[in-house]
Amino acid sequence: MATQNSRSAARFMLAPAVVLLLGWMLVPLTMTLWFSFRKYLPLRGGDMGWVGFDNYVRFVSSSSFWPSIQTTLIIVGSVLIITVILGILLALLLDQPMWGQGVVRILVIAPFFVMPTVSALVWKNMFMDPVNGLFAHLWKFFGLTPIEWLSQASLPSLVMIVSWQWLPFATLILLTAIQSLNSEQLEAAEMDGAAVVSRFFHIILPHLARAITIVVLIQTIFLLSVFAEIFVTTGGAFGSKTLSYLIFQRVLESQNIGLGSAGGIYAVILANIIAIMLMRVVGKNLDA
Amino acid sequence: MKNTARALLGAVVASLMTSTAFAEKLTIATVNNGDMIRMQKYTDDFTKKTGHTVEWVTLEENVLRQRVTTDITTKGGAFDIMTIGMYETPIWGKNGWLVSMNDLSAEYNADDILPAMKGGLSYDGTMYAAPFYGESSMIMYRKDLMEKAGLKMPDAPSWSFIAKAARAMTDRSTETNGICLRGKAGWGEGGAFITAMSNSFGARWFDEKWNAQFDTREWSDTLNFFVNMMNDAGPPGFATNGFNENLSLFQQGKCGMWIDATVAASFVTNPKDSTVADKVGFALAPDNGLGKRSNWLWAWALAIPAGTKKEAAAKQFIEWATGTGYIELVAGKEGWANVPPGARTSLYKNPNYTSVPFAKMTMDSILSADPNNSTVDPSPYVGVQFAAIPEFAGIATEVSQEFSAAYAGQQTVAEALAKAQALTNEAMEAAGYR
Amino acid sequence: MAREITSQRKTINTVAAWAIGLLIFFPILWTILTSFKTEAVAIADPPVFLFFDWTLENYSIVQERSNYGRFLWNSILIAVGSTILGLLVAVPAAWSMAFVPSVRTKDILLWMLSTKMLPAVGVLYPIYLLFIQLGLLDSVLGLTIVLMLINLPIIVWMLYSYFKEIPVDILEAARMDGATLKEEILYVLTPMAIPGIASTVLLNIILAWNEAFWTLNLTAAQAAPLTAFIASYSSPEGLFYAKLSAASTMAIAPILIMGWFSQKQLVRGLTFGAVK
Amino acid sequence: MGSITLKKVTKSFGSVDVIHPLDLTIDDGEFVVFVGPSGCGKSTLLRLIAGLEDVTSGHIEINGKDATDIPPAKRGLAMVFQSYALYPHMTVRKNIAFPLKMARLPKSEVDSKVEDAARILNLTDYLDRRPGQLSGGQRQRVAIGRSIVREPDAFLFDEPLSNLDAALRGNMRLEIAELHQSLKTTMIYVTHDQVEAMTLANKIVVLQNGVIEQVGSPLELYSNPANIFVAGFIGSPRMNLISGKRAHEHKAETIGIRPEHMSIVKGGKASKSKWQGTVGISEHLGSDTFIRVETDDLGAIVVRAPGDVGLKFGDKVTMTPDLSHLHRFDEAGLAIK
Repeated sequence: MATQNSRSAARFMLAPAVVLLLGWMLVPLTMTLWFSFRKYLPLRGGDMGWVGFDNYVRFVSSSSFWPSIQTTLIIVGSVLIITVILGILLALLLDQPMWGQGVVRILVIAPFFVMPTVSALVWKNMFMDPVNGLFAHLWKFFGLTPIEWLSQASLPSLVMIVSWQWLPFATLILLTAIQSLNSEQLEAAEMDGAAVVSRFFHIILPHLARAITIVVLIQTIFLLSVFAEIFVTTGGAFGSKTLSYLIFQRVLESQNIGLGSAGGIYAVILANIIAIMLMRVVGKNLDA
Repeated sequence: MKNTARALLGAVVASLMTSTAFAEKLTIATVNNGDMIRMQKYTDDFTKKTGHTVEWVTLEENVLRQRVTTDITTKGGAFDIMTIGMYETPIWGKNGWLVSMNDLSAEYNADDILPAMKGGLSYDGTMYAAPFYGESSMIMYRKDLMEKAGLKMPDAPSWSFIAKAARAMTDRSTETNGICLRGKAGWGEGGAFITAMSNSFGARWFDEKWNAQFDTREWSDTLNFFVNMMNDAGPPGFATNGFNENLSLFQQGKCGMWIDATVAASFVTNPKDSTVADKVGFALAPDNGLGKRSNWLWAWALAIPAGTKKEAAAKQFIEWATGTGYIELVAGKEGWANVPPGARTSLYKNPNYTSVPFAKMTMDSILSADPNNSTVDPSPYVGVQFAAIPEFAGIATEVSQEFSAAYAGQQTVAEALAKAQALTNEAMEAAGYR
Repeated sequence: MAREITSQRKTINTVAAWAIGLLIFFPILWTILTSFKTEAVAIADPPVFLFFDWTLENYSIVQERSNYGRFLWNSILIAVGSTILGLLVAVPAAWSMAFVPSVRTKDILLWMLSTKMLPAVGVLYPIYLLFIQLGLLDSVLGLTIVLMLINLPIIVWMLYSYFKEIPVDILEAARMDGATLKEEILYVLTPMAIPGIASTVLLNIILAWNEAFWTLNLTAAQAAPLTAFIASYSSPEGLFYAKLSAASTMAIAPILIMGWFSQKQLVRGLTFGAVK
Repeated sequence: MGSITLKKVTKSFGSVDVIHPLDLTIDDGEFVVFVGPSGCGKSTLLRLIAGLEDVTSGHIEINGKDATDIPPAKRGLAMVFQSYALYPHMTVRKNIAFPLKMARLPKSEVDSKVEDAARILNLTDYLDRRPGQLSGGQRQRVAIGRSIVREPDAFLFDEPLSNLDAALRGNMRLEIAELHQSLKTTMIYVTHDQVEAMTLANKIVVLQNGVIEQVGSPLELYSNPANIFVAGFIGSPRMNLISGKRAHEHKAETIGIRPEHMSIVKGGKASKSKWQGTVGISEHLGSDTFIRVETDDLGAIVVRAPGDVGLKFGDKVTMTPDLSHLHRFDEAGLAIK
């Protein structure tokens, strides 16, 4: 609903963003695509010619490939589940009347401000260290053998660190959504005799659908590229190698640009599959 | 006449060159270890002497390696001087990416550099990086705990003695671990240790035809010995311990023995940071009677990327930082125990230094490591705790990750070795060696 | 009677919320506390909470080792710069999508978001090579541009969802009143979207501040921000918890303080159109 | 200054035709009301005139000049929106001054014009408040003020009173009428409420499904509706429309008679000109009573009777239509003259 004039203005004003992002996506992507078909070993003389799909075959047939996909999905999936469930519970709690609500909210959102590198360092050294970490002290206090978090439970540890970072985000969005819920609706349900639990499942949860969608979408985008947390804590050992970490190893540690680029293309494909799935599943919620 | 004119012209050109070389700003990428950070404190001395200023980019080892490798392979030119090690130098030198260090000034006295260091930092007879400090590895042990256990550390112990002593010194009730060793994944961390250790067990990475050797008896002996000893006498979580973690444990008095870099000696004997400073003894890294000890050889060295416009100034810096003057500067301000070790022969002839408790053992360790002949059976590669081929870092990191998973009990030693064998051969095929 | 029940419930709520809040905040609190301890106290067993001799020694050591001010300044420049640049591009784009939607608007929006899913490490080499060509390596400008591009999809989306809440009538009124497109956006739309823009700005600053891959890999000395600062402490000689904590506190304090002061704006606007 | 002419104007959104080819002339100083049920295209027509939408084909002339491709701001028109569309972040003063500021008038001139407008609209005391602090009627006045200061060639009103309560709506209707009296500027007013249309307009344009059904003065439309639609739409309560045998008696497909054009008595006999039925629900308005009479052959008929008519629910009654006010329509629904 607009005039030709404003439509062309709109196209003109959308153009910078689209062109910039297109460039940001296409230029490196084209170069990555090019590299992925070449034997490109910078340390042994650079570009050593066309190799067809060799890099692609080699990347997938590597024993690390499927485990890395699995690890990626486990980390993304678990963090999503944890942050959404805890986020809803926390949002419900914070929505209740209490003293010092503002301060509590500050405490809860604080982890979101912390650099991933810093939070990984702090968790790894000061909490999860099996000798000097706080958890070790706590375990010993109860007479238990301290857990060697990052080696014996590397994935749960990573999930814990990443969930800690993203819980505030989920909580905030869900809290805003809960606060927007019409209280008359809840009162009507109460009059209709709905108990607390059924009020939650029949009224609050459907109302939160859209907010949950957004949380899932945005977090997935960021979680797929989780890197610093792994780099700092386990360095990819103990089964904590995600796809992006595997690419990092191929490109930077092995200095095999061709192989790594092929991995990059796989990652793009994976990201798009997940994106399309997300759009299918949750896209409807975004219509408005 | 003609000659004087030419000489005059030459002088003018020379003075022009020195004046353009004057007051450069050098960007130096360096690792965040104690010696390098100490050097940053004394940068003013360099600026005072030459007029050049210095910008430091201090990064953790893994980040640094990643950062400088990206820059050198793309010829990015972000750094005028890079801190690199014995692994990178010959590979990069071979590719012509580094400026030769053969033409340093006479007063710098390049011949004073320890031959082992110079050898490791050269390719085809040309030195491509000047060692800031050099190191080998050795045993650091607690004399008091050793005595309590009723044992006496020989100067050159065997692995069986170490294992016996480690178990004897372990007291879980006081959180005293008999031995602390690196188990952390990463080729420069646990990978370096286990490779050096495997040398003394007669193992090697590759045979002469670049076939991986993890399916051999020697490797399985190495790993089983390590895992058994560490389970009995190592600290909890040793599979994630690297140099820093072990240093910290040792300084807190939680380790009976620690086999690691010789530079650590000055940290564990420094009463400011260490609770056990006056109780530390030193010995050569252990052997297994096969003629090879399990100590490595490493140097952090300064190199100049080819194509830099500030070569002259960069060389001035390298001469300042790796010359004898700097050693004296640090000795004067912070004492001889804190000077960068392992780079110069003259240091080990200096009576001031030889009185430092770990000086002799450091020197002996460095001299006992031979990068060109590190394994019992012949091998096609150069390097003690690494193989100086470009693919090694990537492969060894993944191999060490498999090992660390075995240390953590997530898989058996046999499984780890089988995976290591497969992935090494895979990568060597990809790189075209086999 | 009813009042009593409420106040009792309120007490329970308060206790529960504070307990959980403190639990979530604890790692940060612990880091800040540890930064004021000596190394020996930092690793003491059992841990010491409040009753120790507070010291600023760690901060002075960290400052002596690296010029904190410069890293901080670069972080501020990059975070603020990329946000301003992002707004300049995103406000017109979001205006178009919100007020002159076409059948492709939603696809464009989702496509923009999908560019964020590209693995950064996969394109490091191409970008590095480009930066060398363009002379942008180790420059604040280069990083500002990269971070702007990385966060642009998020900015566009956030602004789009706020703009959609604004009645078109008002913009049309402005148009009738003789405002040009620029004036319409500048004098009418932007002021009305202030809460949304404020929270977009805040979120973007946080994201840019904490971005650790590009900021580390595309800088050397000149443009290095606090992520590079912390990278030189990420594994120093030995595990010096107190110094590590001091460096960590210095790296996160500015953004934490900013976040706390502006949390109302941030919270008010952080909906991504989730509330409908 | 303020004549507007539409020539063969059409508007389609995609495949949906919202406005069919349409011609209309609005003279300077007229108060024209577009009226019709929701979805008839009246608001779209207004937006086409405003320039907020493009015409699909045809031309719009303002003051004799082709304005089809001129952007809204340059057409010399002012618009008052249904939602008032006040700028919430500006004070009343700034809201009213905004168009002048956009026209880059000197500040002194802006100030005096704003003061004048505020005085006319009784807004002087509220100049420094924000729209959020005003009542509905005050907001409406601000919206009008904002359009007055521009001294436009014509005002466009898009259902401006529909967000107000009934009492206020009456007042504002008067104010708008007075405004037109004093300014004598062309006004185009869109509403779905035929009462507003009747009370305000010089000229009413009745629209249905994008087609003009009839144009004329209120009384013209009331007394001579051109077709069944206009007949049914204008007037309250609605005209009684009767088809079938009773209509054929008057040589028409459909006949129509307004409630006030019938007399009603208790009892009586049926004949060709007298209709019989039973009293159903009555609406007592005081002055008048509207009686709904259920008949066997005509359906329900509404009759206007005096307020004190003594009829009760269930009474048998006889109605006599005033045949001089009988409207006759043919098969196409057009009035038979």
